Amino acid sequence: MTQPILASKDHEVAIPALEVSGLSVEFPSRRGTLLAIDHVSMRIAPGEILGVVGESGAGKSITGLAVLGLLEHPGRISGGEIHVGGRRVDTLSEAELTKVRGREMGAIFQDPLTALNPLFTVGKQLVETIRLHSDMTKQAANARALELLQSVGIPAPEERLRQYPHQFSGGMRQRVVIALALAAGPRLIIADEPTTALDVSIQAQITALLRRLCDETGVGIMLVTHDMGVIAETADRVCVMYSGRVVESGPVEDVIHNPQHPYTKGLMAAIPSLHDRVETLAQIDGSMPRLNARPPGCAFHPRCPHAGPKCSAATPPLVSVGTTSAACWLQQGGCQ
Amino acid sequence: MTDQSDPKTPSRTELFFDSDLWWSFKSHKSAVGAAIVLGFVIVAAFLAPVLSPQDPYDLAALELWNAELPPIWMEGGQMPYLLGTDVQGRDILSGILYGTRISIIIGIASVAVSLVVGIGLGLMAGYYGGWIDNVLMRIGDVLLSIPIVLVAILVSSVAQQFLSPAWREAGVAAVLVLAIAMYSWVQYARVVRAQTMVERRKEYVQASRLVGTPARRLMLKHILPNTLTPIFVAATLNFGLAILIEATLSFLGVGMPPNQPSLGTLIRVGNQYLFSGSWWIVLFPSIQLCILVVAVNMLGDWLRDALNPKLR
Amino acid sequence: MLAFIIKRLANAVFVMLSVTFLAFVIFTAVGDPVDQMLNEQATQAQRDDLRERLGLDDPFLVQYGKFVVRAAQGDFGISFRNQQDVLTMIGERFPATFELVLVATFISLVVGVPMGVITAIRRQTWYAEAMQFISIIGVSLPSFVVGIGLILVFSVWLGWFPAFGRGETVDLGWWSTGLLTHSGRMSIVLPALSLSLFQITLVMRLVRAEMLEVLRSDFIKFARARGIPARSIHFRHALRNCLMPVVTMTAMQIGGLIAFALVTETVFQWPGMGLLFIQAVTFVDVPIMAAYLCIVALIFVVLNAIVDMTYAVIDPRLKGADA
Amino acid sequence: MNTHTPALTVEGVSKTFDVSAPWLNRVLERRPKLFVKAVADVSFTVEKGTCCSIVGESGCGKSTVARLVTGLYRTTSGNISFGTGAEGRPIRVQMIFQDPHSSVNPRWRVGDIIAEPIREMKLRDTEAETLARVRELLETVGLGADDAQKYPHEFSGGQRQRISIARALASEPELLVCDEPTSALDVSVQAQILNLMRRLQDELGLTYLFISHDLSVVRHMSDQIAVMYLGRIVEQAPVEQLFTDPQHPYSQLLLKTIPDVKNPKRRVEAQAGEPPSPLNPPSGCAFHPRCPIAMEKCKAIMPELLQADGQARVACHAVAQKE
Amino acid sequence: MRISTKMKSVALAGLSAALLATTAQAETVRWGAPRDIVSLDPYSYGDSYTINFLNHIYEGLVRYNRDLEIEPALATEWEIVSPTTWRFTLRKDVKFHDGADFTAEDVLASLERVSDETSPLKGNLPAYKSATVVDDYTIDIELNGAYPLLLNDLTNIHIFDKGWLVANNAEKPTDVSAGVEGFATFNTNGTGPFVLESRTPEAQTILTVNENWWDEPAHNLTRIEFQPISSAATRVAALLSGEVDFVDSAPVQDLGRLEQAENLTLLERTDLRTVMLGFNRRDELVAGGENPMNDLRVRQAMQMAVDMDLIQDKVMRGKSRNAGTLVAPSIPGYSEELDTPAAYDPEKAKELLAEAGYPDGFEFDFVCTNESYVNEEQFCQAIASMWSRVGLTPKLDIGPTAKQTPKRANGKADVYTIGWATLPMLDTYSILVQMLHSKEGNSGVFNWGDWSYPELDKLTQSAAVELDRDTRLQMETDALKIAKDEIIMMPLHQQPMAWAVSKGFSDFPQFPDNKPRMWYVTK
Repeated sequence: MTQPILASKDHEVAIPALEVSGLSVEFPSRRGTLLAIDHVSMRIAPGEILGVVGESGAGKSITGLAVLGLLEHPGRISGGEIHVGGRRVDTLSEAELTKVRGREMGAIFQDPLTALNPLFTVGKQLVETIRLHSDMTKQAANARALELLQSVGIPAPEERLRQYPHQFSGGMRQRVVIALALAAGPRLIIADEPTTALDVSIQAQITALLRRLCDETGVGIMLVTHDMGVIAETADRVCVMYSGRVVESGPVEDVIHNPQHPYTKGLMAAIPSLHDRVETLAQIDGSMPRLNARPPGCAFHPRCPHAGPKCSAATPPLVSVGTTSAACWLQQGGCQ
Repeated sequence: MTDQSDPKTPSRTELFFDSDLWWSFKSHKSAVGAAIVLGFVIVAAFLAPVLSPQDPYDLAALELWNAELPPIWMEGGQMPYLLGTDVQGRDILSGILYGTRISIIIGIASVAVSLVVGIGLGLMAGYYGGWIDNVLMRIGDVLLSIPIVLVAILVSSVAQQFLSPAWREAGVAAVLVLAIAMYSWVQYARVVRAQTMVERRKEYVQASRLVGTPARRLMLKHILPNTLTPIFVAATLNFGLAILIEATLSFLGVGMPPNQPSLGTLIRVGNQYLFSGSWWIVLFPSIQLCILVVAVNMLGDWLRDALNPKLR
Repeated sequence: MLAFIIKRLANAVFVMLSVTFLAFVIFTAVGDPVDQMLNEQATQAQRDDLRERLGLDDPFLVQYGKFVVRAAQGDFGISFRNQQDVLTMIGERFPATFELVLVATFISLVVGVPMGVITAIRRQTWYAEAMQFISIIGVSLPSFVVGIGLILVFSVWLGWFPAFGRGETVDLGWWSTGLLTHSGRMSIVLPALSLSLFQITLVMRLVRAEMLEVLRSDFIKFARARGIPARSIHFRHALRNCLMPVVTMTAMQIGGLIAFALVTETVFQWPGMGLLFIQAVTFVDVPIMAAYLCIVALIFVVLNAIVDMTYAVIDPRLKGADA
Repeated sequence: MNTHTPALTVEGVSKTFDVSAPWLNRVLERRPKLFVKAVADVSFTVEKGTCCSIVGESGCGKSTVARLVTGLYRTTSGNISFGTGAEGRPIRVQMIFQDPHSSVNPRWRVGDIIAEPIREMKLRDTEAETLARVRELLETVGLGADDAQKYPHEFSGGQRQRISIARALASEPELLVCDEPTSALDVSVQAQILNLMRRLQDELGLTYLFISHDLSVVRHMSDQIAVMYLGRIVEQAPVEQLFTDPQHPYSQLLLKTIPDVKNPKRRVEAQAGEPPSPLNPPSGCAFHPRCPIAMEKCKAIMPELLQADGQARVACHAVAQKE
Repeated sequence: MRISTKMKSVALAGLSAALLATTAQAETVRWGAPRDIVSLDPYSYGDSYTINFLNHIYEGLVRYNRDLEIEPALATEWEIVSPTTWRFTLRKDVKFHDGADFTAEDVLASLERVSDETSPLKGNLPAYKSATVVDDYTIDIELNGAYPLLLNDLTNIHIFDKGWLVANNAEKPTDVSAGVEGFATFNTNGTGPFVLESRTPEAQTILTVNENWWDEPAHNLTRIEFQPISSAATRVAALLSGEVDFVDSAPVQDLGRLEQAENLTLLERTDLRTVMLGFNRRDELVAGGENPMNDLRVRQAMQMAVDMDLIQDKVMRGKSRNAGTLVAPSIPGYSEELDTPAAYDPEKAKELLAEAGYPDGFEFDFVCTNESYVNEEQFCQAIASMWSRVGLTPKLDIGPTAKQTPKRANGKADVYTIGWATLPMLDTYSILVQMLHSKEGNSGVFNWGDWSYPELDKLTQSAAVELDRDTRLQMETDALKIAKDEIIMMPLHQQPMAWAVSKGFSDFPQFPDNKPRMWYVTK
């Protein structure tokens, strides 16, 4: 457990693990092209956990998939740039992307039950991945697989290597998935709702593991989740998404304690507190618009208590407000 | 909460023309083509008495001296026999139209019979489980372990034995329908059963149970409509299969009799003239059969993909 | 495992009993063999006598009981028409049908699986669409039309392949094979092709559907995210996961193919069981019909059981489930 | 809240599911029948107009309790009784389900979904009255009267949950069993639904049995809380007491590990171990393998639910010793 | 797994057609047959196709020559000792295929075997009572009564070797009901011109020449490869592609095509078989109601309504011979005088129907089989169509023989097809006693319509015992006249038979009984 996971990788502090700028993703459909992601920018430093939070349909998972180059047909990147470890990846061909995936960036998905091939042993899947990205011998790869399992906290790893995924419990399976994502020592991990399918007590184990791995190996993690609590617990910085756009981003403490955007504010207030009890929760009326019915201007304005004419006329840019950035006219000269 | 809700409620037809299904259909060239061809074939078949120059079932209308006339564009071809005549002097075009009608009727009827039986039994098996399920599924096993061609050969040859002459003409078709249905209901029953077992556990069914909805209504009004999508696809594809089976049986000589020819019978009879130069007797019914089944299968195929939630 | 086997056996016995009963009910109703067995000059007394000796005057259940007891011992009696032991007759023809079905299955897998994979992973290309279209035609063409067409083109016009029969055969013990001689191999081409056409499209469609399903699954997405190359994803991860249903269907279909072969055998005069059956139907040779039906059902039941057991052995999820 | 008349009394209720292998396997492999005690000896009371919550991780039996109370499952032993409601008849129970996608029939119009209980239970005499009632209910839950004509797929998850609530209210229940009613919803929508439920409770004097795994939601909604672990209630207390002074080590674990939004980057010390399988529960106290303060006694003897500090009842040897 | 060296040859189908022509031995005939023989035991099954094929292996005491006249075979001469006793002198120096000598004991064993209680062929030798061996080469056959047609019957009674029968426990015919296979079903030991080499049922049966045959071979064949191809289209395809060089039942509609084929010769003539229609003569029709067909005028009308010339032209392609009487010209008892086909006169037919009280016709069941006679399905439909035109309503019921025969035999058919060739007897007496005679005792087995004409019965019974050939034939002719006048049966035609032979044969005689006899074939 004390060994570092990465053999030795000089991660230049200057080069971010991930840099996304102006990313747009569109889905052509019969009723016109849907803009699922609209000019999203974000940046993850090595060893940093960026929480990407938002309600369902906010486009947070699509952002993750776009970075991985795994958008499902007919989705496509229509603008912006993605750099992983300083290398631009959005323009790569599928063959080149294949070489980057796994080696430069790994992924963790929501449901550990379905993320593993049921017909291969865990060891086989690990060795396959390890050998794919290095020229290790079979024995060396095996040793490395063992080491990986150990490092993600799986007891009796020798035995576990020979077992099939269905023989693992949910939490253990998610650990295997994490080990697989780390197999080639990537700079970046996209973790898409890694704890949603798990029980509360297991969830804490997994987030702690992610935090530790991040600290130990210097990997940058993009933690995509709908659960503000997980973000608060785990992430360094947070990016709040609404209807395909980033509405607010900043250090996690600042965003939580001092949200700037009305949506973030509403969201924070809507979460029932563990510490005290109110008669009615603050609520944001309505629901997130569907992609085909996104209102003009600020997508949040129909639900916003402060909305003014400007809000429906133009989309506010993301600008710095103190330690955080927010995309709201309120901070940029008012809504009128 | 009623944000962006349209005060006007669209009617069912509007809903249909606005639906993804319709949209997917319109954008699917082969599906549209198949539907047009199929529509044309079906309309022509059912207008057979109006369209065809001759009633091929009316023995008195057959003129033996017009036997084996070639199609109209060949030397010796005669009006009104556009596609020529067979050895009885039967107009091939009329034979095809009437034959298609028989094939389609048998196809539809056998699908309908097997649907009713299959859905009914599948619902019961899936909903009640236990011994009812066991018995029904074992019966299905038995039927499925005798291949369909055999089932049909056996049923139709036995039944024809017992049919009194008065009933024979309608009876042969009915027997074919039963023979085909006897096999294919199992398939529907299995699908419905599996789907019922899933739906039965769903929360909307439990909610309905909580207000005391009786089992029969639960099955028919809640569960059944939600099992119909896969059934619908299977039924379309089985319709094509039923036509093929009927043709195969008729080809083997245990299907429709030669004086009431279906497409298969026409092909069987025509096959005897393959080398004699009268190729049109076998060729045109074969083409019609293929067109019909290809069109049905193309529609079914498109439907399967269009209704598959996983493929979108 | 033992319980599993016993259950399968019990099920098989039930199916077989039902099939024999069905066979018997049907066959006793099909027609009177006596008229076929005697010639024009036989007298009425001779006819009655033969009927009595054949036991055709016994009550129905007595006839059925006798039949089941003997069938259980592998004795289906001797053919009314050929006066040979029915099981021997079917045994002699079994290799022909089996080889035909085997070759047809082989063709359908060799052609169908790659076509299914291609149409699944290259969904939008013109050749995938073309294959889809061909496959629809494949399931739509009646096999008798295909057979007649193949004979016309390849035997009569081109003269490449024989129009009928099995060619020279070689005896390997009781099994006679046509696959070891040139003429045997030439002879099997057309019938196997005509029999496999439907099967090819079935396999192709199944592989395509399963591939599409598997390719959408999380573990494929995850495998791609791990940087596994497309080839390995398609053929190592995805294909392997959809082979099980393919194998199952192929095995199940063998029963159906054996029965369906009777159309092909009729067209190509292939000396298999189906031809025997069709001729038996014409001549109301009840023992042969009954035996054929039972044997086809038996093959089906056995294949079913083998598939189930293979499942339990292959799939790690099921292997562990029983423990 | 102060009336102290029970709306629901659950006494020593157990529910066992038979998950035995089939008969033949058991006989051959000499395995005993296998039962899962999904709910074991659970007792609690819900007073009229209050909200009682059951929390626990997946598989702890909380949903089973909900279904036992509504009558969807039959109890294996124990007794469930209801107080008297309006007009002296027993209290009516209705249920709200977790998944807004599967809890309404996608092929029915919203109006028909909501009218179903009215029609089935003949609560209104004429169709016009029924429709009027449906409109009223739609407005009660914050939807438009026009929405009756629409189909469920036209609504978002939160709106569907409103439909589900309207349907539950249609049968004029006094007790609503809510099985994770918001866990499939987004936070902002969850707040809407929770507020609606609170409002309805006040307006209609409803009693809630609230099932959830989310402690913050539970804290917001409940008066009383029961914590379940592996089919048993391990601690039962008024909400304030439980959150300020949890007694049972499991309650403590839950409260410690739940992410706290108001307290970011709190580095939680993750506790190892996972909930055991209900098929194979640990001996004695089911929590002992994960319990930091487990004693020898815990492995052998199942602790009883005893009165502890304040109004809490706790099933723990350590707590009992402390008393 | 050792590969047995024995090669079972089926068709030489594997080689391409071109290759075949050069590699096939000149002395081989590859015979594409419409159906397989049922057994290698001639006494197993009343099937004349099988019996004829086995005639290549087994022989009778007498045989038909090229002109279908009876000539000595295993018997060299015979005399009628008394009306019920015939004495046969047997040929010496005849050997069975296994080398055993042929003697009178063999004849006795064979006669006993074919006349056994359980023998399906008992009916082929109806007059046989017993036989006595006089010496090794003389045998007396005792009959039940005077019987002029014994020699005709004996042409088809094949002679087995007694020693071989005894050694293989096959003295009795195979009894199907006993459930035991007979040795003779799979093995042969005859005296005939060909020896069995191998047989795979439904695939091929191979015969090779018998080098030790007692007779001077008129053929030069060394090998017969007999291959059943039941599908007519496939059979023609095989012929056209050169995979077989003889087909004994070429479909009439394909004759035009076959004629054009350069490598083929067509042999055509009409069969001995006369195809005819029978009428239900019971009081009621099958569907119920009074039976109009008991009225002669109705039967006349039905005959007049059918245009046999048109059928001959279109359905039979001009290859059939329309019949006016119930037997073919070469059958003893035939009279040219009677052989005048009825004239086609639909108007008269309508009048007759009206006269009989059926101006609007009536509905009746018309039962046909689909494979018994040449183009039966087609001519039945044509006849039904013609009847419809005079106002009748025939309900056509076409099906396989196995299904139709019970209907016909049990009076469940109002009108039915039947063909009669008087085989193997080749005498009018056959049809008189089997079909036209009233149903009583052993007579009238095929009197499916259940009619009775006492005068005809009397003539038949007298002919049975009349030893003077001319008197007997006159009696038979008289009986046929009654049948014609009363339209007991309605004769249609003698059906065509067509053989297609590849050009390689220099002599390939065709026989009116449609039986290929390869021992007359030279290549």
